[in-house]
Amino acid sequence: MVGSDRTNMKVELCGITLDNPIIPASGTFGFGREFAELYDINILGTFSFKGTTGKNRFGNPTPRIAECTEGMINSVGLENPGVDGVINEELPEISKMFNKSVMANVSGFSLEEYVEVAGRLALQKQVGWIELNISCPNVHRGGMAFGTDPKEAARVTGAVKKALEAQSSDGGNKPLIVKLSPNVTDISEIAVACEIAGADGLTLINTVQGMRIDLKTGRPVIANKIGGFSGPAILPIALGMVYRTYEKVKIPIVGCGGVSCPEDVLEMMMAGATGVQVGAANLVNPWICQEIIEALPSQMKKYGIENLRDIIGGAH
Amino acid sequence: MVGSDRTNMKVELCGITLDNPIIPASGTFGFGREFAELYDINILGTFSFKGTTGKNRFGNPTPRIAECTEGMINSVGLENPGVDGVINEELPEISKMFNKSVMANVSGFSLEEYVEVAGRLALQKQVGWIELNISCPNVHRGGMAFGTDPKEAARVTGAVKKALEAQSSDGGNKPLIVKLSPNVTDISEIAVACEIAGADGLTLINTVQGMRIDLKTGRPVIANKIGGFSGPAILPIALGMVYRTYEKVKIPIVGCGGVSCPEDVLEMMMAGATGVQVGAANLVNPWICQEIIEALPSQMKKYGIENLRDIIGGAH
Amino acid sequence: MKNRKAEIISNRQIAENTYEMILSHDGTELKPGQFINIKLEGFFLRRPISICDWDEKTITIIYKTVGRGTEAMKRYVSGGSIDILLPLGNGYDVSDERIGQKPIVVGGGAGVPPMFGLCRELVARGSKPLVVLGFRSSKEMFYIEKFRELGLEVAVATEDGSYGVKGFVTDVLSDSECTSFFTCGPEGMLKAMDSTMGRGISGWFSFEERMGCGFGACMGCSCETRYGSKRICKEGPVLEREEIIW
Amino acid sequence: MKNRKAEIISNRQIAENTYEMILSHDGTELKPGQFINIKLEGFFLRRPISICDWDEKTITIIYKTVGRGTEAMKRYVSGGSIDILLPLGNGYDVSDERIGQKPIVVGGGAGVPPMFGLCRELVARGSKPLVVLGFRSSKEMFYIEKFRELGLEVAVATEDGSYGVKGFVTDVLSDSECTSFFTCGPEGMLKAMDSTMGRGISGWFSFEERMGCGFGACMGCSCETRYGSKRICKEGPVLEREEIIW
Ligand SMILES: Cc1cc2nc3c(=O)[nH]c(=O)nc-3n(C[C@H](O)[C@H](O)[C@H](O)COP(=O)(O)OP(=O)(O)OC[C@H]3O[C@@H](n4cnc5c(N)ncnc54)[C@H](O)[C@@H]3O)c2cc1C
Ligand SMILES: Cc1cc2nc3c(=O)[nH]c(=O)nc-3n(C[C@H](O)[C@H](O)[C@H](O)COP(=O)(O)OP(=O)(O)OC[C@H]3O[C@@H](n4cnc5c(N)ncnc54)[C@H](O)[C@@H]3O)c2cc1C
Ligand SMILES: Cc1cc2nc3c(=O)[nH]c(=O)nc-3n(C[C@H](O)[C@H](O)[C@H](O)COP(=O)(O)O)c2cc1C
Ligand SMILES: Cc1cc2nc3c(=O)[nH]c(=O)nc-3n(C[C@H](O)[C@H](O)[C@H](O)COP(=O)(O)O)c2cc1C
Ligand code: FES
Ligand code: FES
Repeated sequence: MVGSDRTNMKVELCGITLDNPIIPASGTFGFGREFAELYDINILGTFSFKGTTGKNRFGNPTPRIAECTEGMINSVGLENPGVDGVINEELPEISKMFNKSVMANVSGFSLEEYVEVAGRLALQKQVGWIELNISCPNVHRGGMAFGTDPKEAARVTGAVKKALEAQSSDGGNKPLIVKLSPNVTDISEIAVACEIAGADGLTLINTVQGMRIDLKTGRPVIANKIGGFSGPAILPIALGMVYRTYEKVKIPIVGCGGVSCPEDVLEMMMAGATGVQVGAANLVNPWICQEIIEALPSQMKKYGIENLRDIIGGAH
Repeated sequence: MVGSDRTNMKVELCGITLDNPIIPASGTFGFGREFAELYDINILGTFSFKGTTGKNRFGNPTPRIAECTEGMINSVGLENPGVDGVINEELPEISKMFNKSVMANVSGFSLEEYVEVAGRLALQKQVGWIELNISCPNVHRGGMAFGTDPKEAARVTGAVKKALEAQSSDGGNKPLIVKLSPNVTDISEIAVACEIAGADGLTLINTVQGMRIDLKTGRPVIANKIGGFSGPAILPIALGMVYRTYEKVKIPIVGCGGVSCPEDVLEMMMAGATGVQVGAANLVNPWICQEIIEALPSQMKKYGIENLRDIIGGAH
Repeated sequence: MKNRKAEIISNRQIAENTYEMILSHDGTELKPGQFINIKLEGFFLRRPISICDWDEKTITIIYKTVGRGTEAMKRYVSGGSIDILLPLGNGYDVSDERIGQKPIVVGGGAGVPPMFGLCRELVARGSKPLVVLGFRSSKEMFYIEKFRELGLEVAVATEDGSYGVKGFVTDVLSDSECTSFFTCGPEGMLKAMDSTMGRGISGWFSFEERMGCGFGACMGCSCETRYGSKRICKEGPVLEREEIIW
Repeated sequence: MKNRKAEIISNRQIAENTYEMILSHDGTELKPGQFINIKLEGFFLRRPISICDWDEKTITIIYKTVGRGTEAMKRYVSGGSIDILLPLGNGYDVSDERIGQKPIVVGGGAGVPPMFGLCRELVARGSKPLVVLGFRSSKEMFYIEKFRELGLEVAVATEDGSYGVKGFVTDVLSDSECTSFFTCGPEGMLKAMDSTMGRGISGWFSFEERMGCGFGACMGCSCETRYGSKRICKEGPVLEREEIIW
């Protein structure tokens, strides 16, 4: 989409051109339905749908949500209809309201689950990218997240990549974006491991571990005690991680974490992001992505930016 | 200090009784002087003075400060008068305005520096605790922080502990509190390593890595690019880390990160903190610690707390 | 769903820790049991509050001050405005035939407000529900007269016996002659209602859950039912008796 | 240092992107070149702004809108209040003998405001400084008449030549007959001042730095000088010429 005054917001993410870099983040946009009732979601670059697992899941017990200063904690626990539900019910619905490629967010609790879900979703026509969420606990490794150990991260990335490549002839070799957890000593180390293992792109960052305590009950607010912290409060953390990782990898980075206004988008891109995801902000202001897309051209003009893609990594 | 209505705020930290758990955090209270002009700092539990190194240091280039949503980034780089300056100039000044034990925050870039500075400060009469800041980059190990590797953390803790024990007969065996960095995959693992190596207590957490970009210049705001993020925004991160670590160690924890009101103090204690540090909030409201100490009794009453120490770890 | 900057027409205390706020309304169709989600300055998440009553030009809500958000809300002054999302949730379907001739409407504490709009709608359809309200004490009591002004019989239970019957709503009501019931209040009360009312009687329960979005996007508020997982904010907050897993 | 909720007496635009705010004052003693640190709703860190002028009952500040904080500040209305810390910094010592009979006062852009209070104080002590002010263009010019009303000669340079001499302050002034100088403005201007003025002439420079606290607690604003590290907020913002390391 070319904005007013010759500003150009197009960016290219793993071979697919986005009209603009704005991408609602997985888990904060459902499968698009609630938002398509509010605005034409075709204005988006794309969107990442709710993390999908092999079987349908109810997720964690409630309360799953806690409030924080300029942010929130969630512990939804990957409630989703399962890969069958997504393929049979959600994707047909998505195709009615969205005419672009969609990003399929994939979760799993074993390597096999990741491979199966990613493989099946990649065969779906509307799926443009597989976004592999490796922040999930690995049931075969004592619950440690796949995404906290470079070797495990590389193993799951490599296995999924191989499966996708194997379906090349069926059009199922979609670009593989690996979404990393910030709860690690050195995210760029995990990033490099994923790149070497075949990732075509990276999303940084997933939620930061956090908790709140309810003073009235003296207990953690969230039933699961600790959850994932996100929202404007975490922007500086995400910016730092995108910046550091950009210096270590050649594949494109999708920046995510705390973005809630067009200025944040510009900062994220200057730090090194090609695409920019908006998460928790959608929950508080469901029109936020539309507002950001509409306001971006004037912000670009203000800072003398003609082509948005020119600023990617510009702060280095 | 016994508050109104029989509320009792006393806590015990490594054998020393604090009138209340409130402790201004290192680096946000200088050596107390600026605050002693504003209120009687003897109302504090104690305070932790600016991180002290072997030699005096100018620190990092400016700009060293960036603003964030509900927080800030600093990259002061341990500007301090050096251990001689602290012993000869600062501690004599402190003794004039503060009649309690003070917490000596110690930094270093090599094991030897930590041992020397901690040892010398521990011999000072007014020093009650050594607070070992192990977030500093280790010059002998490629700049990786001592605090990001359990083995290195244990090594520096053990060496300092041994040095302190060796000066027992001179009264220099002060309790050793190790202050941990949150920028790790599993802070409780580092905590356990420090406990085994002889730490008498832990402070959690130091600043979180973060950055901001100045859209007008397109460059990082901070001269050093990435800095340490703190302030109310990071409270949920600190709470989660204190909570998880409390389940793994027996030594007391000093909670730190994002505390800016009496409710935050209660949450931090319920998560598992014995003492509670207040950092960035001092910079914006220099009377904040006084206000918190004055407001604590009424908050305790509101939540039916008679003895503050009774709530330590209560959320578990 | 809409986003509106509603004008605050009034905001006044009506009982201990209980406030009534009247907001301007643009006439959007509402149902009893639906709620609005309020953005308060300085708080990240919105606060869900039931619609108590409404007409073409106003919406009335009643809220208890239980935390920092509602404490801040009580200081909002008339003339100002407030950012709301509405209408949210399924609400009660007053045209449901199972309601029958003699519904009972049972509200407890912060669960009383949505029952007022429900009663007004039921009355408008020619029904005369029996109203049973529970409060902790007479100091926290509100809207009794308002319910009576609808022409309804109102029984009250207070935990401390300072008004009406001492005890809980379940100590006041009997299911002997009712055809259905509606209830909203603390979870303990909802469970007690389920145990008290005869198995065959249709019932509608209104639930609360901590919410991320309030409009179905985040899965923060899910609840397992006999018909699968439901979002309290979207397929709820009103659930039918037979689907609830206690 | 004090913390005050100062009343906003007025807040008006006086030039392009330039606003003057007058605040109530409690009479606390102030020095020219000192600053206040302002807490704005919704921003974590305070904003340091120089004291432009003051009397027993008021403080005047002048600020440029350069970012989100100052953009928000321009929308503050008279009658409201604002949370400030003051007085901060060392300020200028107008009793210093080295000032001599013919000081020059040089201000550029957002560095002009503190020069006004300085001039007023110098005049009060019987001195008649020559004033040189630099602006980007006449649109951003302010307070020229105010300086003249002090009875002072004012030379102006604008970068685009839209008023006064086209160029920089250093194109206007000559050190031929001055005994000392004071300067505040962008770093480039400060450096140019140092190069332009004869070596033996005493000078006082006012610096800016991003600040954490503004009162000496955080070491966020340090600057290496010939006499060691100094905090711009405490031992500054005014540094003496001979101590500055360029
Ligand atoms: C559908 C629905 C309708 C409601 N209707 C009413 C009503 O009409 N009147 C009324 O007084 N209250 C009502 N509540 C409860 C009301 O939402 C909470 O009391 C309020 O959000 C508390 O906010 P706080 O900031 O004061 O409390 P805090 O505890 O400081 O809030 C912190 C966070 O927890 C959430 N939270 C706290 N308590 C509750 C709760 N009981 N339910 C859901 N979220 C909660 C808040 O929304 C916020 O996100 C309703 C709740 C729901 C879900
Ligand atoms: C001692 C001192 C006196 C000053 N006096 C004046 C004055 O009289 N008039 C005037 O217009 N300006 C003055 N400034 C500059 C003024 O502080 C900044 O323009 C203002 O803080 C910008 O805030 P913002 O939110 O609009 O900008 P943003 O860029 O959004 O601010 C982000 C952060 O950076 C800091 N910051 C940004 N620019 C500067 C700067 N130039 N200096 C210091 N911190 C900065 C802000 O304080 C804030 O913490 C002074 C600065 C200092 C240090
Ligand atoms: C309610 C909620 C649910 C989420 N679910 C998922 C998910 O299913 N898969 C995933 O990869 N990330 C999930 N996330 C993480 C977000 O996609 C995003 O990485 C994170 O929230 C940081 O961005 P933000 O600060 O803009 O919210 C979820 C976040 C929230 C708030
Ligand atoms: C300006 C500044 C300087 C700091 N210097 C030190 C230091 O010298 N030593 C140290 O251990 N921590 C230092 N810290 C970290 C704080 O002590 C504290 O751990 C951190 O800021 C988190 O707490 P907060 O969120 O309350 O600020 C510094 C923090 C700030 C903001
Ligand atoms: S609160 Fe988000 S789905 Fe219900
Ligand atoms: S800004 Fe904190 S010491 Fe100067």
